[in-house]
Amino acid sequence: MLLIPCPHCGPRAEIEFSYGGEAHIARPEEPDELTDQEWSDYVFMRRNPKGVVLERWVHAHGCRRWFNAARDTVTYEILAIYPMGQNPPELPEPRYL
Amino acid sequence: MPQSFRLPEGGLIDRARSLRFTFDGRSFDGHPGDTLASALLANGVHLVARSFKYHRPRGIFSAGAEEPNALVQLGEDPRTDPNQRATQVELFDGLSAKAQHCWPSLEVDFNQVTSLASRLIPSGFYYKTFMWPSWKYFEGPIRRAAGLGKAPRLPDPDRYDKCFAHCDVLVVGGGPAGLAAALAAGRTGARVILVEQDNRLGGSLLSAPETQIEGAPSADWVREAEAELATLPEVKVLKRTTCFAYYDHNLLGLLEKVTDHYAPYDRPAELPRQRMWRVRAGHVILATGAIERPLVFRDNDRPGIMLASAASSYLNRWAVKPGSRAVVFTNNEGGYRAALDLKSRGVDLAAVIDLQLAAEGPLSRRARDEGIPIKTGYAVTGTSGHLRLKKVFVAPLDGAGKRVFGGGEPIEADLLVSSGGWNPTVHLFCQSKGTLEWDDSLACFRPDASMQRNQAVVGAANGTFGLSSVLVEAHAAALAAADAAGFSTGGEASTAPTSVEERDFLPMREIYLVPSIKPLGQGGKHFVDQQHDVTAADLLLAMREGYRSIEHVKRYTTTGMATDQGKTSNVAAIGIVAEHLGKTVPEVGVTTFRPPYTAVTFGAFAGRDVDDFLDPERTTPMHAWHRAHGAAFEDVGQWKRAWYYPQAGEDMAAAVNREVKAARDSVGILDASTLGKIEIRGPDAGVFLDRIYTNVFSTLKVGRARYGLMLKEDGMVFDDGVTTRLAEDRYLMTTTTGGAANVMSWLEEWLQTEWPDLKVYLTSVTEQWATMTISGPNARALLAELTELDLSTDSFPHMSMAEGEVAGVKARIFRISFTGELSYEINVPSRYGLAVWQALIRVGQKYAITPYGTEAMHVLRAEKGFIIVGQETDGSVTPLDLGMNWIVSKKKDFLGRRSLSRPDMLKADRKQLVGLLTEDGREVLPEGAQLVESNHDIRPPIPMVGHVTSSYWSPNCGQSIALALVKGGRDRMGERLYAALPDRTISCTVTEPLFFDKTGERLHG
Amino acid sequence: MNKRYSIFSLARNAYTRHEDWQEAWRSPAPKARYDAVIIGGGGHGLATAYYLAKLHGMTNIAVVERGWLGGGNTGRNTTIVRSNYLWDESAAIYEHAMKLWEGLSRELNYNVMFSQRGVLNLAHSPSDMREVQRRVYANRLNGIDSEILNAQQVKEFCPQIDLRGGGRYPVVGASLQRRGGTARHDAVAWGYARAADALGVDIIQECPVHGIKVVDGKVRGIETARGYIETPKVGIVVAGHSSVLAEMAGFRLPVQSMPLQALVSEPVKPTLDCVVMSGAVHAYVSQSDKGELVIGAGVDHYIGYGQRGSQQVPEETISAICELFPIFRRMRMMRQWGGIVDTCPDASPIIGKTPVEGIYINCGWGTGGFKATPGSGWVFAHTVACDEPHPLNAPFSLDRYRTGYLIDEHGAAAVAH
Amino acid sequence: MVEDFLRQSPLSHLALAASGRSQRAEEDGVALAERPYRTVITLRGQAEDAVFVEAIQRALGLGLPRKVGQVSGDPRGREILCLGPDEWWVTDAADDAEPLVTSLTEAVGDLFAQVVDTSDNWFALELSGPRARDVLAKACPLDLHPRTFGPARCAQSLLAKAPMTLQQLDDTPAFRLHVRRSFADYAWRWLSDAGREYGVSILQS
Repeated sequence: MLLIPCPHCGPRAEIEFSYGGEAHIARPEEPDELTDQEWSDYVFMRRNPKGVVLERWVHAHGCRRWFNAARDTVTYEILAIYPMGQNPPELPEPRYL
Repeated sequence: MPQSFRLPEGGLIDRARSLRFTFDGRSFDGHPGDTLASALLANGVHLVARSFKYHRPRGIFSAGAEEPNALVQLGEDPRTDPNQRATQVELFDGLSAKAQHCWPSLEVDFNQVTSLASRLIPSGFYYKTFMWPSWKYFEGPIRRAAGLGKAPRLPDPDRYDKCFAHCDVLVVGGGPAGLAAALAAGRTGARVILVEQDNRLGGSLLSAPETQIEGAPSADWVREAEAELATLPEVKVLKRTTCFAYYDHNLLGLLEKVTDHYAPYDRPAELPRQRMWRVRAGHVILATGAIERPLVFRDNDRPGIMLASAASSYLNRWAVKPGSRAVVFTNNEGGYRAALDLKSRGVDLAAVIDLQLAAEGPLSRRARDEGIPIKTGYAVTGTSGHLRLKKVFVAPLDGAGKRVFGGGEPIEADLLVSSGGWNPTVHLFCQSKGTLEWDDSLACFRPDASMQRNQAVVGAANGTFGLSSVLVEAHAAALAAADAAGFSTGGEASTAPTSVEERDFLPMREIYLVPSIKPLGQGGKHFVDQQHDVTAADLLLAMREGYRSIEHVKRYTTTGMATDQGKTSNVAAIGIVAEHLGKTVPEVGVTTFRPPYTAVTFGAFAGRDVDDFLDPERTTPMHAWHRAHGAAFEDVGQWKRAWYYPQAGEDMAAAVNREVKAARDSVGILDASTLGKIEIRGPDAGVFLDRIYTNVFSTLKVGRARYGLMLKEDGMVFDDGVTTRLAEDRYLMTTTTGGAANVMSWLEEWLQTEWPDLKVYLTSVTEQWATMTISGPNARALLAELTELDLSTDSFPHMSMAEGEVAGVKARIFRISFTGELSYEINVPSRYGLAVWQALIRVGQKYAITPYGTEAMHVLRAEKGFIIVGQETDGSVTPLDLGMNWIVSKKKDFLGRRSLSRPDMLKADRKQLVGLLTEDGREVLPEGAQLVESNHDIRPPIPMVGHVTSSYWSPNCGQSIALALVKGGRDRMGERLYAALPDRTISCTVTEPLFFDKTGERLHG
Repeated sequence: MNKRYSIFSLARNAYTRHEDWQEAWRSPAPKARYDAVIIGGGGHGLATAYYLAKLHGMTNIAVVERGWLGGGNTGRNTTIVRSNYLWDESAAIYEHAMKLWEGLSRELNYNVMFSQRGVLNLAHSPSDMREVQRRVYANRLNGIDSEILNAQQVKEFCPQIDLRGGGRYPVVGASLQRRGGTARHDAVAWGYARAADALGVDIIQECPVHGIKVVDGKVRGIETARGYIETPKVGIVVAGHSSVLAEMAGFRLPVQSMPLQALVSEPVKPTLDCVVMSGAVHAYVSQSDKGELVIGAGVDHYIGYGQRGSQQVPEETISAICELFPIFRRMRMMRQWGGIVDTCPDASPIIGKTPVEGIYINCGWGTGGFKATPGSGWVFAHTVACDEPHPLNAPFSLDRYRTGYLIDEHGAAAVAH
Repeated sequence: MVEDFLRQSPLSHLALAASGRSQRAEEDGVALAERPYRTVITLRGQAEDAVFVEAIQRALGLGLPRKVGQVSGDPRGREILCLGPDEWWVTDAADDAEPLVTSLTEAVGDLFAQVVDTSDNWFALELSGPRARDVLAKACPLDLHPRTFGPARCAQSLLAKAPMTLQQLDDTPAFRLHVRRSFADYAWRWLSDAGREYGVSILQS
């Protein structure tokens, strides 16, 4: 069970959180302008990296706020958390890979 | 029977008290402090088990968690436990154990014939045969031959507990390293948890009474350390507790045996049997010690053969002589410690057989000085004795360690102990993804790089074997951990406990496979994994057949896959594989270490989360009334909803028919409290709802309500409900019962992540309100008796809301309908729910008010063709499929809209919602029935054109009705379809999905 | 040349003390060029290679495997085989696999211990039962054996079960597929490897792929730890790492790699003779021939390539098992582990062509890939050999996410994806 | 005004009778009590908006805590719990929430804020005694050690499988646990069972 640093509540057990998938996927402003392929890319296609992933979490059983995290998908180390709507900060090298 | 192998003095046992126990029906005595294994040995019992495959007689091999052989069935149903290691079972009065996996008895086991046929059943034999005519003819007997103990047949009456814990420093292992670490960290004031699997602290010191720490016997130091730890308020010591798993982010799993060691009549009823701890540790210090490695020689498995360190433990800790005449077989100095222990405790020591060409360490010198016969450059080449070791054969070894000379000289002995060096107990470290390095000088794998933050491995677990170095290392690691956690010694110098003892088992001569006079596999067996009967010959066979990766070797031969998970066998297997492939041991590598370290009771994993705590049962404010009135309940998510209210003599169908009729004929009342409710406020609330729902809400007038449908971005229906505008900037949304939490998350997600610019706040008020729906032609008359509100259609029209008092309680009343009847949904604060409900029932008597459950609600809405999300939809249904184009706005964007114009969404043959009427109106289609176009008997696959989503007997229509999703259904009106059931076909006609009051006039009463 | 396995060969070799057994497969060095390369030496990849050689005459082909054969999800799963899927498309491909399973041991001359002991899918509520009925009726029309059991029949079929479900999850009925069961997972990989090798397929272990060379939208070869291999066709069958390989080739997938967990108990004498699955409580259990209870647990709901177990997922699953089988509460967990499963938005696999010419992908099986192994290899071999999907896998194209032709099988597995 | 006898606690079906604090609970056990009918108002608003903060503080006579987990006020009277960066609970010993709802609603006026009466959405019970932390540790993953938690602190988390808002009232220690009303029966029985090994006494509400 991960220990996830909620930006508002501090480090909390993973069971208090829900996962929100890949971060920084903006909803298209004008869906009608998109081809079917472009729309399906938005809805379905994901990076799914082996390594550092930028992803979203919500502290569902806590303050219910969403935030972004940079996490190593192999070691599960959480390298950074940062607010929604912001770009990821400079990340430390994953220490344990 | 006297404990004839109990030494007259010594040992950490309470001789003043005797405990009576039985093994395989025979009665014995032992003492508090004994394990089942030590007590059996004290009574001269060595034969305790049969092996997995060949049913070879097996004895007690070790004195701890690494035991591969001495597994017993403990206790009687329902409290019976298979595969218990006798070496870890604490003796209690009345303990009863049985040998397992043998028939008719342990001494005479007919299954041992498999041993005679062993050449026919080498590793992997089952992959090569039993294919013809079919595996099914062979599987049964093979299954019955496998397994070890027996599972209980009766439900477990015991209770288990689970808890979380947090600490600055978790120390795993209560041996010298762990004690030194816990003391050092504990003295700083840090929160420390010390975990020890044994019932005593001390670890290896318990078996080495002459060891000195701080200039005194180590036993004194252990006692004082324990006493001091007890005085430190932030230190918790958990004995009888195994740290079985090291999970992510320094979460460790512990299993505490709370009452397993009590005599049954002494077990406190309020205590759980076992407790699982989930410890989140700031820092982890692994002081898990080391496990001795046996030597692999021919016929190394007989009862009477054990690890050298185990022999020392039985002698010193339990004052038990594990034999009368012993041979020590070693490749290092450590074996001599056992030799000296055996001799000093009065065991006739026949010889030390040492693989080393010369033995020149302090212990071997002492042994030589004491006159113990020593044969260096010798090997044990075989053993004899059926149910107990009788003879050991020894012979000189060539320089390369590959061959022995001569036929083997027999030595009479009933005890043979072997030492092949030590393996640091790196299981937890490896579970945490730490990597290992092979240390050539120690001939063992030791921790290399850690993959977890704030982790240290100390003492023997780290390959540090000398007691003095262990104490220094553990002390330093603990101080560093405490310091990093913000606790320091406050300037006061903290010093490590001192000892003069240094490591005693080096150098060694590593020969993983001790040769014998005959070629491998011919006469006798070199067991590597004793429990699974995997021999060195099996390993070589696997490699010969191309299974060369150590993982393939493991899986093909099953070495290391028994209940001991290879604690004493894995490194030997790797060594033999390496030797055979001409690789180094690290090149071969290790197999993955997985949790748990030792097996963990399922019940402890489940803890309190069983029976009605498995999942919470959520109940409404009127629940007690429903129960008192005989309701049957339906689970909707975690909610208990009243399903129907059978009266005396009624079955479900009769009750539902009565309820359905009542709601159309006069008035019915439904508890709808479980519907999700969300208060929405903000200047952008309308805009927000426009984006969420397929239809428009920003234009809704204050006080009015509208039905809405929401989609996921893939265009599929996700939830529905009625939303009311309470004020210019306030809405109240209702959701389905099952979807409430998901919808709330969904809305918050969009607000916070995608549209933070929208000024909207959400608050869930699902349980603030008790909701009761009264429905039927007399609903208005009934309500009028309990409220002052003007209920006329002009001032309170359909799809509107009013606030006022009902039965003296402030209420929100919604005139909305899910039945097609004139309906009011009355919401009052939950604390008054029952009171208002009862008032409605009381006053409603004159209208024969009838409470109806969810089943009647389903019938009523189906008569009107209203959908239920999750029943008419299954995640693959769009609003267009449901024929709800009228609710899909063309003027604005909303979530999921773009998906509706993808090519497959527009196809004419998509499944569409229709009604079905059976040809014989009395026949009710089964829900889930698949529809076909022809009733001719043809062979499968038969193309299906749709399925029935809802189907009921409709007392109001006087016939059965059904809703279905049918390919191109809207173009099939009037067409004949067939529900194809296993035993018959039912023919039916496609209709509009609307069966009752088609003009909708009843809605307006 | 492999000698056939049989009771006679076993006896003959016993006589010669098993000194004369031949290698199950060779360990060749990679050639400079192959007609096709399958990346991934798990069950699906090896099956693909076998059927390419056997049915399509492509014998100048290789399977390249990063580690050891069967070391991915093939070696970590709970081995349930069944074909009672809801949708026609799924039912067809799984049923095709089932038919292959039924003759597989003899086809491969390797006993994969396919044991048709019956799979129960439990229903705990009227709505569960409605879904069971829908699926069973569809199965039967598709020619798949499938039955509806009421609670009493469940108890008769599986006497160990507690119909009360601890009170919270009563068993109200079930679907039963008698032809369903389990198979020995390692043997599947080894059996296919041995049979493919006998047909001339090069199986190259410890050969990670570092790159895929694509020129003008067409594949040319792969870069491996053991050198460049030229090939006009690449089949990617690397469950868990599909996105990683796709990225090498320059396209994306709608796949998320999630940790799926499983565990086994200590072995005991036979105590459970069928496979029991419950979607509502997220658990499935069977007893292996060795005597262990093999229990499938849930997924951790985030991307994870860690291949390890967590604490809370087994807790949930074991609680559920204890609920359905209170007699197992004293059993003990001996080992837990994690695999990496590709999950797709519609819980159905992707088997077909990719945006890169000559690259084919077989992925996204979620928690249910093992049971499909023979069928998956069979249709994928057809796809690679013919450069077009077989009708059985045509619906499972990557393109369906564009068109909306999703095959939503979320209800099909005991585990929510 | 509605008659008090018309209202019901979600635990009324258990017919809880006070057992009094037993000797055992005093020494090493725990005590449980239900606390129905407290006022709980959910307040949403912008902490960075000085007008909003000022309006709330004036209406309540209490400082608005700004850090999630902080509590201001008197746990036995009126207090404010900071549950999120833009979310608070105003709780009060009064069992009629209406006056407070009205004054808060007036205070926020047209500001971008929300005031919702959630008194009946939640149900409070109190757990106290020397082993209260041990009982909570069985259900809740929070670290409640005095070094990391204490009076005037609150946190949202889980009580076994029920969402919970927890606050510490004093150093007894005593805790108030808020669960959704429908989880009341589950929470009560769960805690009673978990406390069994230490002894549980029931206090009058």
